[in-house]
Amino acid sequence: MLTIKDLAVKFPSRFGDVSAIEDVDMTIAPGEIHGLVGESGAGKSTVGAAVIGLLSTPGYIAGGELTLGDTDLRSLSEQEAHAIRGDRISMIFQDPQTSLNPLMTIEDQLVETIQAHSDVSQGAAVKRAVDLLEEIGIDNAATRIKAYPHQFSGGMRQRVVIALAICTDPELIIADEPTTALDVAVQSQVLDLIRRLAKDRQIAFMLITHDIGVIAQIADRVTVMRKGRVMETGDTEQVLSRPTHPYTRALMDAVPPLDHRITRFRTPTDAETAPPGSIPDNAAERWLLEGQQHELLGLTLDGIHLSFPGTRTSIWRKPDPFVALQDINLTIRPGSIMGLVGESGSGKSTLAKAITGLIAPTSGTMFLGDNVLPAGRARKRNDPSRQLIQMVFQDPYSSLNSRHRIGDILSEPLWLYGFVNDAAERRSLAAAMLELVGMAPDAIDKYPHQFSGGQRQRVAVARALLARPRFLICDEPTSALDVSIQAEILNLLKDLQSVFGLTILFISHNLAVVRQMSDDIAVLRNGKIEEIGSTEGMFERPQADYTKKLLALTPVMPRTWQV
Amino acid sequence: MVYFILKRLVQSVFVMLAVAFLAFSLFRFVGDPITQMTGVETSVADQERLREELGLNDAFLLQFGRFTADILQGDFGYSYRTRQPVAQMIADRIPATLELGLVALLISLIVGIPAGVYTALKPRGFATQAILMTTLVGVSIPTFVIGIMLIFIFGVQLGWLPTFGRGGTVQIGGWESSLFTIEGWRALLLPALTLGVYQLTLTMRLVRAEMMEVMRTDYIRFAMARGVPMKKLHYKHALANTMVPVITIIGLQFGGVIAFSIVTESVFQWPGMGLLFLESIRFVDIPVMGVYLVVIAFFFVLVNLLVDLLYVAIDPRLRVRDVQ
Amino acid sequence: MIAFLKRYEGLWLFVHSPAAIMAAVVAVVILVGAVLAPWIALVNPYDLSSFSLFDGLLPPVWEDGSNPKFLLGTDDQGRDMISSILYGARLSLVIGIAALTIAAVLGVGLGLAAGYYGGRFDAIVMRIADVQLALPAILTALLIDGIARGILPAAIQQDLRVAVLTLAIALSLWVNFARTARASTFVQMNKEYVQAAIMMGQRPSRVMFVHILPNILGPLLVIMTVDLASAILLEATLSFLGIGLPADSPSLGTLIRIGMQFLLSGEWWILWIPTLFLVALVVSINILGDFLRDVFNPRLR
Amino acid sequence: MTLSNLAIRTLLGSALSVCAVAASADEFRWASTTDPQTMDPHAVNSAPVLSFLNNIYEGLVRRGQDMSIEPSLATSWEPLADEDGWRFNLREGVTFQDGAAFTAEDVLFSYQRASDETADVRSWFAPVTEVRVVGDYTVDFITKAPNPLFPDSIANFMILDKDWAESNDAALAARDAENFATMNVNGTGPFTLASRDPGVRTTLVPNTAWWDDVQHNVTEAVFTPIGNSATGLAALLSGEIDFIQPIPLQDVAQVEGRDGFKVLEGEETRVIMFGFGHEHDTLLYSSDVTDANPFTDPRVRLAAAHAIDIASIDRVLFRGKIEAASQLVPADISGFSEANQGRADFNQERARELLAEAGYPDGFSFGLKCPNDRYINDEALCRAAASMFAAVGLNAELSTGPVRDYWPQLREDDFDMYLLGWSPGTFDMEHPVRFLLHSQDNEKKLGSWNFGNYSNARVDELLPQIQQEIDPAARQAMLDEVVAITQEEVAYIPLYTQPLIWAAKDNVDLTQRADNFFMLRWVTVN
Repeated sequence: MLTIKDLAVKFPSRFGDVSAIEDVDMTIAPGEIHGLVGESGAGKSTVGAAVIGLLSTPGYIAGGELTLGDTDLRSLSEQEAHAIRGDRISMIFQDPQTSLNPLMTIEDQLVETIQAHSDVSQGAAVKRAVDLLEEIGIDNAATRIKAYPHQFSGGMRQRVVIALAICTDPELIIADEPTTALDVAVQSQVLDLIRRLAKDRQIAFMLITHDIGVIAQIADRVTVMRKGRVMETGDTEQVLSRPTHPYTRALMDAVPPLDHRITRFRTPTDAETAPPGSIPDNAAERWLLEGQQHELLGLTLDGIHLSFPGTRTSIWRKPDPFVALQDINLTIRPGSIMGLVGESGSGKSTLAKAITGLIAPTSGTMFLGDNVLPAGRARKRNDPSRQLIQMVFQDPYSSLNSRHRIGDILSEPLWLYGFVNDAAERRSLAAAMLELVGMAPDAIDKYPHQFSGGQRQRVAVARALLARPRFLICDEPTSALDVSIQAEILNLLKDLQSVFGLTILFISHNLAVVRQMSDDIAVLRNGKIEEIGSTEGMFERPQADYTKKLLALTPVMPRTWQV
Repeated sequence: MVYFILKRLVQSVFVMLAVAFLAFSLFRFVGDPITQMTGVETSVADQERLREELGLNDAFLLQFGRFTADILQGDFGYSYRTRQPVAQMIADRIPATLELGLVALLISLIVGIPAGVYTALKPRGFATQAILMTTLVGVSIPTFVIGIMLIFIFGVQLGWLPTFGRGGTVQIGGWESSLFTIEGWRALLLPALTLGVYQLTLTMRLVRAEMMEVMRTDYIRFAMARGVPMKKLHYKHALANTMVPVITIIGLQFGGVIAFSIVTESVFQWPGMGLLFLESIRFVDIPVMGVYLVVIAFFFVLVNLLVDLLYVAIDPRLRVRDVQ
Repeated sequence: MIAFLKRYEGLWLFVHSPAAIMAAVVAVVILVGAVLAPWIALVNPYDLSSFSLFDGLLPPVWEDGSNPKFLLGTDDQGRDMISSILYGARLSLVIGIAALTIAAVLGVGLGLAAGYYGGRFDAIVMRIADVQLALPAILTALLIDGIARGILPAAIQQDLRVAVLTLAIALSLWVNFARTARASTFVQMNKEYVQAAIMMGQRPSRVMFVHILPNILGPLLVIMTVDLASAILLEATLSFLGIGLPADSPSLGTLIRIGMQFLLSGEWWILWIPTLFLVALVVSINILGDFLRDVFNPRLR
Repeated sequence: MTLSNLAIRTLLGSALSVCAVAASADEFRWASTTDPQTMDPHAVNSAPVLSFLNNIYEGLVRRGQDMSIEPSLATSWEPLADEDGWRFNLREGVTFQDGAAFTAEDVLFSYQRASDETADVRSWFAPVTEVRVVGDYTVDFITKAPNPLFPDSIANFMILDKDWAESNDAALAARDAENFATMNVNGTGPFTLASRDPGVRTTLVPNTAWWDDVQHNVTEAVFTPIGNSATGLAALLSGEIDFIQPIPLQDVAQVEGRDGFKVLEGEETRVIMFGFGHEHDTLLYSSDVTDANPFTDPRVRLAAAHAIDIASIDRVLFRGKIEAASQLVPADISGFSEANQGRADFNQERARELLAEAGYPDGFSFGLKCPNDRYINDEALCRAAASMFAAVGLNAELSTGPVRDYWPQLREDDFDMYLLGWSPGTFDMEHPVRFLLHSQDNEKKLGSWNFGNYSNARVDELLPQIQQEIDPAARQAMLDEVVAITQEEVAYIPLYTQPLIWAAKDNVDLTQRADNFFMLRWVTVN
């Protein structure tokens, strides 16, 4: 039905045309869910955009064929292409928060879309819209349809987005990362909906995602892309369980499994990084080991309660406070890795901020080792914990000051904590540290934007290490990274932990990653700890219902497919 | 929402008080009104007596207290120059300035918004470049030069439009309006254009920038992917979403429009508050100057309160509480 | 080469933008002329003995009755137009740049601190900004001017005209900087590098000026150029209203005010040549501002 | 919201009145720079007010087209025989605009009102001790001493109706707050007020009951103040106004060059001059001479006079429209000293010599103060003069400012040299002698505008004699002596008489009087 042949898309730039995708072949049959998988920069979204004719300027299709049924999509005029959009091809975007016009009611948006493509009366269009909403699982659709997007929760909103995409009965829907912004429970519902629609309405889906688990769960066929080219195409089971292309194989290796623990990931790129200890006589390693005059330090949270004042909306009533954390009791054993999992909004990052002193708990006490950890502003700038506790952040693009050179970023903890007073010495130590985290020492004079996300995250780790920390908080350190890079960083963290004996709080929404990394695990939900225990124990015998549900809903590859 | 508005009101009162204090400082420092109030032949002793009568010899804080107390009682005092009640003098001039400012704003919106949309949708077109360049030159010429040029082209050389004043006005319940006669509109056109040029450019550029930003958002791309008709897409979806930042800036600028009308009014002899203010400066008519400042601040505060209300009207996120 | 240009994207864009190049050339020529005025100008318009009323009202060389000594003619005082313009541009730029510097230092400092500390301090700064906004530029300038006249002894008022005018313009411009700096700081405060710095226990001043400031310079730089243009225009407008600089130390704005008297009298050059210069200067600065905006906000391209 | 509301109201036509829009055939529209700030003839002593109100109110005497005093509400007047003072015989049958009859009571009332503390014009009556009503149509003004010029000095003393003023609570001039007379009039003059919108437009219509022969043909006259001179000229050239006073000198050629317009040129009675800080011991603004005031030496003052190239000033700044002045009044003012018409010539050599003689061969620097919004081209004049002074070594530090700052500076003695323009209110030489040449004397209110406090015992001695001398020849001799002394001592450097330039449409005939007063009663529109 949809046939793509030899598709090439180019982006003119001032340095000549840059090829975004080349030689892409793909077919999608009615009712088929076709997964399009690959890491960032693979060009998978470009394929989707080219099909629907919404390439971002100044990109253009440089060659190949695009046919939908009998229609040659490339030969359409601007108007014809626009008429086809919505009518025969539609699209679902990643983030339901931003996909809907905030100023228009759901009804207006649905009716306008329906009327754009079929000549029906207002009443008929409204009726069709209500029916559709009911069909995709929105209760009380007749009244809810009058609401504005912000009145819906994330999952409901994505349903509305899907309703908008299918309200004109398109033949093909391009779903670009439709569940990436959603929590697992919602993700599972949306995936079910997509599967149902494909089956019942015979809509063809192009499901673009980076998540192998999602592909494994619902795609009929899959196409693997890398750097603008197709690596491999085939039935999902065949591609995932018996990959023929080495890249696909490496990609599968890098996916952390949920159901068992592996010691190290095999990374698709040939290990450009040697594990610490393998670099003979590294100055940074020696310096770090020298600094280990302290015992291993654990962290204890005792009855932590944290609430934010609500937004005041009335003169008479005090606003209800927003409770972010409730009665958190947690002990992180010295030298262990504690995994902290939870969905978005569960309070994971708030807890990390409380430990680092960025915000103060409303009540409760924190201990670092045996010492009380002052909360919030009570923590002086020169408090020893400032140095002992370090953090690796989620987004390596924002955690490094883009206006400072790598050398300056790395030297900062060295002079701030008074470790090294000589600038030249600081510089050589920073260079050695770069080497230790697997980067070339000449990176020291470059700026962060000259590096990839994975490399930046290495720099971030290096900066944390240069403070000689005893306690490291890793807040979703790999969620912004591709799986292969994720594997590298996870490997690095594991290695460093084992060499330097750090205590780590590892925060993630990804259960599989946590399983690979942590010794113990705590499950957080709505600011409360649902369950706490050893990692293996929890994954094998979850106690809390919530944990069980989470484990059940996380899309995974069937065990039998695993290589 | 009520709380939100009340909070803004309290802030507004603070702003007004601060402006009143500044206005009053002006009272003290701007010059000696007595020499302007009296003729050449008035003796020094007579001048001194008058100064004493007007309380100009009293302590600074005493004078400020008197000024604030009087204003709070609605007594804005009397002009040193004409001896008329200041409140009435200013009130008489408010319609002229407001109509000028509003029409200038209207021109800037009527021209600026479509121009902004056009230049945003066709960022590379020749017309876009021409519009951007023309408006850039437009805002680079001092207002008074533009005003005088317009007068000489359309008033003197072509003789199409009047060169000064308000033309025909109509009294409507104490509001003297020039919006209901053709003469009035003819007289209004040039000054409003002069005053509106800067606003027009600002509005256009703002709409253009916001529009280009909005055109990249997911919801516009999604609407595009659903095949929503282009006109609807541009005007109903995109333009509506650019309006929140646009009205904020326009609200903030309105005070500036009213104040900049000083220049325009002086060039076109437009009998508004600005002209009165300039005359007052010339004659050191301190009460008029002070009250003018307070009135300007009042307009600023009022317009910004209106802007807040407009937000609520435009954006359902502020109006409709989450039902879940 | 390509790598080099990629690194210096701004430079590449510049080389490929004829408007920006033209604007830069005009701005630089005027700037150099202004800086070198004392050495290249025929007469010093501040030195009353260097020109004579006898040479007054001479037209530019291409008109009848001109004197080749005065290329663009003379004004009603017998001052060479070119010299007046060079000195005038010098003064306009000095006032504009000085006002801008004061406004930027004040505004960015307050805006950064308001964004950094938030809470009550932020509220106070914003209320002050509201008051400032409620008194638009012209009124602020009139107010400062009036106050300065009142409190400064008459003897030094003349010498301080430039300073008073600069201060007045600066005060009407700082809010722009403060609001932008504050909004940008708020955005940066949520960035993890700032949180890292705070967490590590760095001094607030270092976080603000070493970490945050370099990251918000882009929009501030754009405001700076645009406001330099406004400052020059504001100075001209204030001169028109009679509260600018005295005629014996003319800025471009004062020259235009003087020239307005000759709008109809036939001596067109006294008005239009300085006006042309002012417009050229302001347009150039504005084009450069537009260009910078494009560089810092590539999405608008 | 508001607009649609307004529109509805308009449609309903409630409370709707349309102001005059288009000009009718005989409507005469004129503009000047300043609006008269009040309609009260005694509240403010300023030229715009007095000029405007002379169309509405009348005095006992009035000035003719040539400035001469002629009968108005008084038909004749003569000095009193047995005491110092004047008797005025009033015109009978004159009515105020509201129909009330004009009698001697109104004169007495107006005197009391104008000489009250609340009145700004009370200085006119400083010599008067009493006013007596002798009969219904006879009034005596008693003066402290013989006062030959008294009738000339009260041409602007306007008479209002006693009953009207008292019944409207306007018995005193409005000083702090407005009163009925601020916005309303009731005079005997040729025109009466039809409407007034202060600062915007003021409309006059003829007083049909006026006692004198009507020479004008104006049916309605609309006055608009236009502050910006370019706008004013544009309004004239675009035909929106019929007449404007004044127009800038440099635009004369433009107006003359256009069909249908004419320029009226004349000379005002105002003489522009430089004054010195005579009584200062040291210069205030000098960078080189700090221990003395060279201007106390008449040779230095004369050097300054010789430095002025009045011909160039005339040619470039005033386009040949000024008359050089030799003394503090122009030639057509009574008391002008014909014997002393010479003025220091432009002679830089002589100036340098004089400076060298005085001990300043290299000159010195000093401060020159000038207003920039008071006289025609005042600032440009000062810059030109400073340049001329500099050429002989007198380095003037020029400082200019608006007049609102200027007078206070002069009153505070804050100058080395300053610019002043003086128009004799009484159109007699005695006026500047009293205000500018007599030593400062606060008690007697003499020398009150003699900022530099020029002081000469002989001049001080002559002033009261001049004031009381009835014999014209003897009086002139004394005035000649004063002029000779002050020229000899260079008390001031008189520069020129300020030109008076009005512009009008060709079809308008009007009279330009030397006091810059514009009288509607002499206007005919053809």
